[in-house]
Amino acid sequence: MQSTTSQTGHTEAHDAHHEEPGFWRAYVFSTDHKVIGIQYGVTSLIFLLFGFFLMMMMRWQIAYPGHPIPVMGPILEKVLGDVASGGVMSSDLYNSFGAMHGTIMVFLAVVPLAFAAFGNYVVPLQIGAVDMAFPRINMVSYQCFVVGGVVMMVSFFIPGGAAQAGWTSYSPLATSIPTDGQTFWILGMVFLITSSLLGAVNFIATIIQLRAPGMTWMRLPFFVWAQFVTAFLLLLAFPPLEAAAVMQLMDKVAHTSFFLPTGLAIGGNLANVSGGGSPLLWQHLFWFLGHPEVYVLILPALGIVAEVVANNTRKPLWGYKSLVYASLAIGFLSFIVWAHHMYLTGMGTAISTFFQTTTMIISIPSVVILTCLLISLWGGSIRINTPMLFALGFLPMFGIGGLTGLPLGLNYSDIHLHDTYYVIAHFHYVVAPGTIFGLMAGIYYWYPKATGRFMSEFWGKVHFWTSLVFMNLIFQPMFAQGMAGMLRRMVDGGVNYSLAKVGNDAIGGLSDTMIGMNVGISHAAWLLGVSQIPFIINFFWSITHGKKVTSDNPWDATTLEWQTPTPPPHGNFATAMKVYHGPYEYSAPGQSKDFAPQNEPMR
Amino acid sequence: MEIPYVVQPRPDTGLYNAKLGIWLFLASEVMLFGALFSSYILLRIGAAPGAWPHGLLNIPIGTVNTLVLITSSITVVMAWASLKLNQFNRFKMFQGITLVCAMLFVCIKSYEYYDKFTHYEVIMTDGMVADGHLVEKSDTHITLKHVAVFHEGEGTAGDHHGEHREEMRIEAAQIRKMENYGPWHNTYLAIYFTLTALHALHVIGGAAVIAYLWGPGSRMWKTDPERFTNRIEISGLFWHFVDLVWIFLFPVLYLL
Amino acid sequence: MSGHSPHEIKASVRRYLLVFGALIVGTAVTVGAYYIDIPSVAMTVALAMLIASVKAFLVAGYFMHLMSERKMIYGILGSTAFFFSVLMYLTVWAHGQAPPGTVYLGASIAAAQHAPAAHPPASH
Amino acid sequence: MDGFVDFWRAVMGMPILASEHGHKVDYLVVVMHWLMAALFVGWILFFGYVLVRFRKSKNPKASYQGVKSHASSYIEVAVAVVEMVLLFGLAIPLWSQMVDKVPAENESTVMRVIAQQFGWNARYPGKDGVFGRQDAKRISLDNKWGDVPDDENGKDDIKVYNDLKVVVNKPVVVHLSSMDVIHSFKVIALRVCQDAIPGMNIPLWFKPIKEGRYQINCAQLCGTGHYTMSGGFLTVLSQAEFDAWEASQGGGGTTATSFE
Ligand code: HEA
Ligand code: HEA
Ligand code: CUA
Ligand SMILES: [Cu+2]
Repeated sequence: MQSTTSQTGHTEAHDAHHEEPGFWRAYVFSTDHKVIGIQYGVTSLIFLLFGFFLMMMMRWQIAYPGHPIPVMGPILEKVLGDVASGGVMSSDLYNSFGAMHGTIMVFLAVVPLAFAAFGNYVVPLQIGAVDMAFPRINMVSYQCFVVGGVVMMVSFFIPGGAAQAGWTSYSPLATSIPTDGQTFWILGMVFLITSSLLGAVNFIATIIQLRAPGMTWMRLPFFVWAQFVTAFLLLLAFPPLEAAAVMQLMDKVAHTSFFLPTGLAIGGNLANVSGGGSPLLWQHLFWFLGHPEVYVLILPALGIVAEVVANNTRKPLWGYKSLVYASLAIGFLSFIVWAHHMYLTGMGTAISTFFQTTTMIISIPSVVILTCLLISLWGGSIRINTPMLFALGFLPMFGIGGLTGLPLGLNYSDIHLHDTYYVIAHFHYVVAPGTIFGLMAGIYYWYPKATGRFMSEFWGKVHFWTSLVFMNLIFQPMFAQGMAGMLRRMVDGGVNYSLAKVGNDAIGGLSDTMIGMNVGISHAAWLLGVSQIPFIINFFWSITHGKKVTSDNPWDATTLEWQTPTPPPHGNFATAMKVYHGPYEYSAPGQSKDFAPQNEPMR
Repeated sequence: MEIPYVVQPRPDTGLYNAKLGIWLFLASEVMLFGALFSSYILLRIGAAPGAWPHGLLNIPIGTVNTLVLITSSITVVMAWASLKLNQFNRFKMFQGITLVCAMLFVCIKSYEYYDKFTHYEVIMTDGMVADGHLVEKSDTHITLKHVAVFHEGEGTAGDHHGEHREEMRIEAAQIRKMENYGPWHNTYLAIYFTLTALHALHVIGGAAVIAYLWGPGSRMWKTDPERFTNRIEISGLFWHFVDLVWIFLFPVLYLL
Repeated sequence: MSGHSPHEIKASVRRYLLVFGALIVGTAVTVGAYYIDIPSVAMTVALAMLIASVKAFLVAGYFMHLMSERKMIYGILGSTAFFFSVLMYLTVWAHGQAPPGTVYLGASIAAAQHAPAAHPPASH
Repeated sequence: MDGFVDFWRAVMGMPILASEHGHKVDYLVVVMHWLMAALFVGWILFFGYVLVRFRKSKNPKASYQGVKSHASSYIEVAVAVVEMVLLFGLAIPLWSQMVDKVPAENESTVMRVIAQQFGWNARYPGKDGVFGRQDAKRISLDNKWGDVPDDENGKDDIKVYNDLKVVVNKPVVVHLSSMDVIHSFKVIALRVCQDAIPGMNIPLWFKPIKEGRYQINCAQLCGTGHYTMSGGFLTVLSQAEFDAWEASQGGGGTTATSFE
């Protein structure tokens, strides 16, 4: 697997000359970056929906603990057996849905969609390349992703069910739960990590080697920069998690004690392990990936938003260079803040000072990025279309998510907020109305390039406004719940607190208002689900019925992906590209049009 | 339509694609082994005083294996140089030696594994420990050879304490606990097996690629010699990296 | 790795053989040092790591041609080396920097039974 | 400052507070949110204004230059400065005070807490003020603490399950550990949260200032019964009540000598 990767990649260019590839070569085992991009896109959208589905069922349990889930309950019972007996979600099932919601959303939905799908489709086009540097490795990367996904899916149906230890899989819990779900999780992760690593190598090599003549570093569209930094994060942060996964696998199957300390007593009796391991070692290795990972989730979305904003304000991005340098700074810093997830594992002053300081510092480049994007709007001639709506929606949502990271970043305030719904709200604001909106913007924006047709504007706007409203109705109340002390990962939605208050007159139970919010949030979540129906229909319907584009460049954009035939053929460009100027020459003085494509010299 | 810089380096970066690709890949490999290496250090620092075993491995065997791997490294680079000098037959010879070395390395490693899996620590009901290699096992008794016998809690295997016996028979009834020196035995063995197994997988993977390029893959020499030479360079870079990992593993696991 | 004229290659082949010799010697010294039993553990570790680093440098520098490689590669490997040291250093540092009074039970299982410092009892 | 914090605690819906250091936790949370609110409100006003003023129908021709002023850089610097002030002025010194200045144990209520799936074991040193010897290797179903048999110091130790008692206005020092998986000892009203990690024994301390019965929560996913670990309670008693309780536990004496 390893070293073959780098050598086998370049054969296609010869073989695939001219003759039309058959169905399998064209759609399933394709090495064309655009096909692979679309494969990634569709697969990850399905996973996104599935991850959301799990959460919609969990939200029922949170809102109405112990009540059978309508519609889905009997199905779950039939398919999964005892864990859903009577159609009620058991604690184990809740835990495994929770772990799998996190895992699927992060590793099977957003990373493949944001990084692999958009990256594959758009990056080679934007830099004027004919394909990725290693097309066959690209295909293998997608196949590893599918295998990883299948392994994860299969784990739902094995006895005992899927992994139950949270997406963070902390040892010793992960090793001590007596099911094979965790083993599947680890194996699945190894495939997903391999897939991402292959992708990362490919992206970096492509961006460095295959830029068209004249496409200098400071002429790269910001989206390419974002993907470039993201690829480096994946390249260097994922292997430690892979190492950790190998060790956890050893703990699980070879009964080693990498993460199991001496004197461990599971179920009251001394565990039969040699001991001598360190539970915190897992956390360090996990978060060494985990933190860069969150920037992997956000950077591509920022890149998309930047493209859409520049295009729809009809003016250059404000502070292009600051954006680039800020992304590089984020990339660099994201490797040295990870232990802010571990403040309460027992940290002395020196080490926590270090991690708090780096955490505060990393917020500065994010502020710079958001400020640049905001100021870019000033002086624009702002066109409101669906992609732009999602991009504009992204900005304040990311702002809320990012700002609420700050009180978590200071350990003293984290004492109160740690592991409450405040954290849940914080990161969902960045990943759901944040990243997902960014990705939606990208889908609506590049759809005409990929299919030659627009998605419906009307339904797009419906999709946006309903999503915006429900997202906020879901996640805003969670801040309040978190402030009030409601903890995450509670199968009873926190009812225990109020029981404590009622039954035992203890102080510290949650008020009925706080518990009551669960119901409202859940309804909002289901309505959010309903709001996706127009999108899904729009998405498929428009492939054949959408409004046809009248030109190859329907948005009057400057970047190279719009200077190709629509949809771009194998090999991408009709003529070799040459680049004359920066990416965002909109409304430049003295031009005949209000946009100057990068491959046309400016007057 | 042709992907550029597959063979010739791109002028401004001075690299052909695969060369950049393999270095990026190796960077991620550095992080992979680096994480395991960091884990080793952390676990070792965290180990109870005196609990970290020493001298469990056979140093002469390890040294020989180190030499084998170093030899394969020089033959890999000589093979590449031969291609550069247009001497295909010498390439075949050198790369052939590389493959032999790779096989030798894996065989020696397997022997070492086998040795650990037959090495038992037997704790007896009277609180004595017998530590040696299993010769025979039946329902009624076991037989060990090269046995060290010491009191439980006094010393560990490999530190050459205790009384030595050539062979020892232990009745089943006397045995309280019996465990071989597999990864489950202690943290040191856990990290030893994990690191060396991962390394061995890299050796096997690298050897498979080299074997392919030595056998069927070498046909490309006739059609596209430059590209073929690049492939040899790339596979060589990977092979050297595997060697490099071993350069650290050997002292860390065998000697310290 | 620009000019690979036959002449240059022959020169590098000589260099490869020298490096090969040096690697063998390095291995011999490492093993030898183990057998002569240096009294200080720190010295043993330092020596072993020093020799390993020299050997690594030779392999990477000459066999892998890093000595004459492009800046781009240096950049990639430099940052990798940096992030690797960050990972190693910070985790080990964090391990030693737990709040004062923290006890790692594994490391003190033997000691804890006797040492009051492990669980300071209330004094009278 | 207390009044200020109390006011905002109410506004932000933060729970009842019953510990001394909790004021500072809440203070930091409140101040952080002030900063965040200021940034966000400023940001969103600008955002709204720009969207209205520069919409296409109003401003058909975009300006190539855009903003020329560098005000934003000053705002960014200001944000950085405020963050650093909060960091170095509040968070770091407060944290260091918490972890480095553990009060003397003879002036505190001392206990060991060992979390398990799914409850809280606590142990007090009893009359002699000395904990009995424990040996992790001896842990078993009927010897949760791994007590070494016949240890004199251990005879008077008080062991409780899910029902912890401490004294009001007197520091409490907890040596926290776990038997099985990672748990997290969280008492919301006391603003206490610390992970209980098997293989580690971590000290934490707080000073309760209000009597009452508080719920202990487990803040770290620890398996099927994670949520049921809210079944643990920490009761803050007056010294007299505590002494009486201690005496009633068999091991303890009638006076508070064990801790003084
Ligand atoms: C895309 C994902 C993403 C992003 C971008 C971030 C960004 C940040 N995160 Fe978040 N975080 C997560 C995803 C993310 N996080 C996840 C998934 C978890 C939980 C994991 C788990 O436990 O399961 C988490 C948890 C988490 C914790 C641990 C909490 C705990 O468990 O107790 C912390 C603590 O420091 C933290 C901090 C931060 C900080 C400081 C940022 C900063 O980078 C934010 C910087 C951004 C801003 C500061 C806002 C931008 C600026 C403005 C609004 C402009 C203001 C205007 C002007 C100046 C003009 N995050
Ligand atoms: C990228 C990451 C990501 C995303 C996007 C989401 C999205 C959502 N999450 Fe999740 N969440 C996590 C990552 C994510 N989450 C993680 C890591 C955890 C912690 C897990 C743990 O504790 O270990 C968590 C935990 C978590 C919890 C806490 C559970 C608990 O602690 O007990 C809750 C509770 O409400 C929740 C809710 C939601 C909701 C309502 C959404 C919604 O925003 C979902 C929105 C989704 C959509 C809108 C779907 C759109 C899909 C389509 C439109 C499909 C189209 C398809 C085709 C065209 C084919 N999440
Ligand atoms: Cu214990 Cu959660
Ligand atoms: Cu983080």
